[in-house]
Amino acid sequence: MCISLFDMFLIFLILVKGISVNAYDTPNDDGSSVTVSWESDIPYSSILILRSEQKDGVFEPICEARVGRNDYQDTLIVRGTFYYYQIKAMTDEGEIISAITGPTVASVQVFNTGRLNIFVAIIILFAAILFYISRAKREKLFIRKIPALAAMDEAIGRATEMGKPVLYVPGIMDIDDPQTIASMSILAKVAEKTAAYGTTLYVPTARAMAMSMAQQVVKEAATKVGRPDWYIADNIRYLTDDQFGYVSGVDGIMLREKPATNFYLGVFYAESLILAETGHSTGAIQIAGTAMPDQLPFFVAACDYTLLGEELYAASAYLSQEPVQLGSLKGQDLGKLIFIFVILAGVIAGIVGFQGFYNLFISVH
Amino acid sequence: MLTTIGIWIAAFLTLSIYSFLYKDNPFYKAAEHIFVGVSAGYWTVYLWFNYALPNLFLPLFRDGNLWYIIPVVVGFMMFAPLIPKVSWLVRIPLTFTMGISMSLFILQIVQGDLLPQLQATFLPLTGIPPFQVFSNILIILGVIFTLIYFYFSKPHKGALGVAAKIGIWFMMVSFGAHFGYTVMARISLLIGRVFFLLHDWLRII
Amino acid sequence: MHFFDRIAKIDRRIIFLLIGLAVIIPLIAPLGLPVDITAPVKSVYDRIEAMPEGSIVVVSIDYDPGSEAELYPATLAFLDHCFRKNHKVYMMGLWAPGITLGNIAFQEIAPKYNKEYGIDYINVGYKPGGAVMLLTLGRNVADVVATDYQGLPIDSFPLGRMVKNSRDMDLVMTFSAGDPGILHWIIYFNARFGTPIAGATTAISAPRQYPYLSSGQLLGLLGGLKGAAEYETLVGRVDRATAGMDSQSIAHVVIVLFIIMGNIILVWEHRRKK
Amino acid sequence: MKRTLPLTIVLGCGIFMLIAFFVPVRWFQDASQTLQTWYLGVIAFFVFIGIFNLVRINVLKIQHKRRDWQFSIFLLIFLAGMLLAGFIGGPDGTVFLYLFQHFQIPLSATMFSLLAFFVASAAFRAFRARNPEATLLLIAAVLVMIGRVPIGVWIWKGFPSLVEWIMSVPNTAAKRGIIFGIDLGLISMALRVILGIERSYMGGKD
Repeated sequence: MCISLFDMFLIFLILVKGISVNAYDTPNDDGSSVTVSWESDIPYSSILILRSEQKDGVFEPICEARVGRNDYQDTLIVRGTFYYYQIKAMTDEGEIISAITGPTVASVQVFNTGRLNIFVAIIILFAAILFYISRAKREKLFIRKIPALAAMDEAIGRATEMGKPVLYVPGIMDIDDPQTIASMSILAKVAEKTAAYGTTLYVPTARAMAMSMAQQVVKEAATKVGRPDWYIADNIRYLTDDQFGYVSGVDGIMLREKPATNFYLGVFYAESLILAETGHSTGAIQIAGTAMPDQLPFFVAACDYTLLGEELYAASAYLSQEPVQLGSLKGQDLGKLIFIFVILAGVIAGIVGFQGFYNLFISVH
Repeated sequence: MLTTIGIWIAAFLTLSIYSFLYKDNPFYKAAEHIFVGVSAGYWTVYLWFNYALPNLFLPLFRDGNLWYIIPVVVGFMMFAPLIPKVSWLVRIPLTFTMGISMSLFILQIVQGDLLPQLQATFLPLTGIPPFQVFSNILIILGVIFTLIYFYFSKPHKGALGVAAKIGIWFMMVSFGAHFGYTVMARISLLIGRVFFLLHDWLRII
Repeated sequence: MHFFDRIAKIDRRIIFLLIGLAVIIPLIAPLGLPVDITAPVKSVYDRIEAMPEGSIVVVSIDYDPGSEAELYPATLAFLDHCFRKNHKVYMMGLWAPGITLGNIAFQEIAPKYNKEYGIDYINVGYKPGGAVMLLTLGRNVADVVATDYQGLPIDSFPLGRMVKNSRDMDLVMTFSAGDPGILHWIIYFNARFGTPIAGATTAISAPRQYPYLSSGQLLGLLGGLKGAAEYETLVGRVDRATAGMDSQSIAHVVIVLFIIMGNIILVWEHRRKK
Repeated sequence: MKRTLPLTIVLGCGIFMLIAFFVPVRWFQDASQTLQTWYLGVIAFFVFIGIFNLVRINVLKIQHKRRDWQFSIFLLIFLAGMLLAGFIGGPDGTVFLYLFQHFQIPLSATMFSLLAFFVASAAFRAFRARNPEATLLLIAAVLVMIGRVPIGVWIWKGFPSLVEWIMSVPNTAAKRGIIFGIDLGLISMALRVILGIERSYMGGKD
């Protein structure tokens, strides 16, 4: 075989500046691709990826990669076939061809090892929650007092004394939202109290399904305290799905009926401010709660008591005293302890220069 | 011509809504109802063309993929509550969507929120300027104290009580900052409308 | 009645009127206060500057007319910058109304730089489905994007053919007013595929993004109209965000004065009770 | 049947999606993809039912001549107009876009901008330093309000960096703590829903 001067020049270029290629089975996939990656010291204007099934066979171009990229996933392969790769770079100094790499074969992975840390984290959290749920069924777990809840009785009492109604707004999302679910179990307690005192309770909803659920909840509560006659279905009304339509409807109730106590518990968006401001202007005692971090500031500023974030869930557990809810709350607490421990460990690992701990938490590959 | 009429309509509607600030009145009510009607219509059209058609009806009727009968039927079960006898069927679409969304929730919260956010709290305390060390310590403690505030199974007394109290302070600063940003956002929206009235409609700026 | 009593019971329409004036007057008679640049905005700008020509920027219009006032000026300034640097813009939207707003923005900016639809920029339309859609998009664009917004086959456009999966996207810029939006891009798209995400959000959701800025999950952030004004300043394009900043300043001052007044009344009421 | 079938569905879908995340085998991936497509189609119906309810309630209002029933006519006319424009001309049709641009945009932008006035009045009436917590909130709010706009720089050069520090240190810390708490709450709720421990969202006793 005769080597021309030009070829020698090319080989020289490869040796001196060089472009190296590497091909490997794409990790954590179903064996449908091979990843080809390359490094080059020479600036190039384009990269052509070549492939062959034999080392000394004909290499055919399969793709032209964009500048700035240094890898390519070859998905046009047959699983189990061995492939050889080579790349050709166009540079200012002409074309350079890399050495041949291979053979590489794609295979199926059954478990995505790149997601092992996610798997472990989920298992730990699940275990903590389920463990305490099962324990709560056997023994009573302690939940601390939540200030906003202590105020609830007082607020309902005040409405009774003044002979004015109570307004309960369960948020603007449907019953498949966790916050609405939590709100409904708080509503049950509010309904029990108002029914026992014989105070009128208005529950306007923004979803039809939320309305039927609220009606059920309130009806049951009334029966439970022996006041089924107190329940009026028409006080629990679906207004409209539309955000602003709903708010002006609720505002209308506030201005007309002048409730002495307003509850806003559930999911809220921009309407939180309008509700809290209008309620404040009618002089009502306001108790709010939401796990929407963006809306908490208005409630904190304009309401008398606010359940902050997770407190909304805690409140529903506290009031219902159901083992399942209390247990999962306790499980969440264990999760928080683990987080605190992990944060401290991570900080200490940083101080002693142990990078490995940090890497355990990389969730993107 | 049409655009000019459009701008006049838009200006009229804008002013009708602002008239509410003086007091509730028929102009506001009309504008509000128009708004609800227009946006409901808008969403129906868009959901039809972008959700229901490409994901259900095109695969079923155009491509003849009979498997898609399942989700179409499940979707229509949303209307089951209208017929009291079979109203329980509404639980099927509800549980189907919840099964999918809840599991995705769990996975993505762990992958996208918990792990990276924990990692981001492993802040360096050595080899950086003193003020940076102070800020980093503040972040680490702030996260821990806020978490302690949300610790429900122990009474907030003694050291725990102090920690929870500091946690509240952190949250209050954060809420205050957030309130400031909200004021900013709302004022910006007003600026946008005033700009429209002065620039596009009256053309005085 | 004491002066403070009267102030305390002030008709709220007077407050409304003062706010209205605080916005209108500076628009008519500008003060020209200079706009300062914050770090999160600068890092978006720097990234666009640093990317090689022809990079693909995914622009996701995740807002509706309700937030147009805050996010549209930012959209204009950002597109202007992309086109000036000869990047390719691949537009989509997680909010249906965003597509129309995005097209209006294209019409305003593209002719200025002689950019051609389908080659330099494209709009693939509204992509519903939030999280689920984003996960599919990153894996295989074709599963989600079959046509552009007009229903023309995506493969008939050179730019459409270039973007096959998340690895072809050099940067995602989301203009986000809520849900689904920037949070989805961060915790689903960035977490799963590692594509850098930058964003412009309404001022309301800006504070929530800071934990992600500090963790590096979010590259940079334009918060509200102020963020847009900063970007306008950086790209040297004085437009409506910058024009609005005087009104913004004055209105804030008026509100702060209200707060101070409210607290003076609080102290006064307190003393009187004693 | 009325309870077991739904519970089986939520358990099956939930567990399958969880497993499929960790198993890259093609069959799992394809099946999870199909389920996700179906999901996208089905959730559209949630909104359709909302719009259906909207129409129903307004028709009832007109029939019974309830308070402000006249305005419901406006609502239905514009709803019908939008639907006709959209379904005849398509979502990119001229009429549809015209209605969008000259009705939807100004109305929705103005509705949200009303909040500027409410926020001012809330700031005056509700924003008071009643206790140490409220005082902290108030100070942070005032600093951000002044420090984030150009006039802040004019007053004091250091304002922007002070505000940036508040945002990236105490604000980040508290937000992160709150997010951790909410995330834990969500995970535990999601787990309970998948396992059928939490079933109150199904309503009813049967």
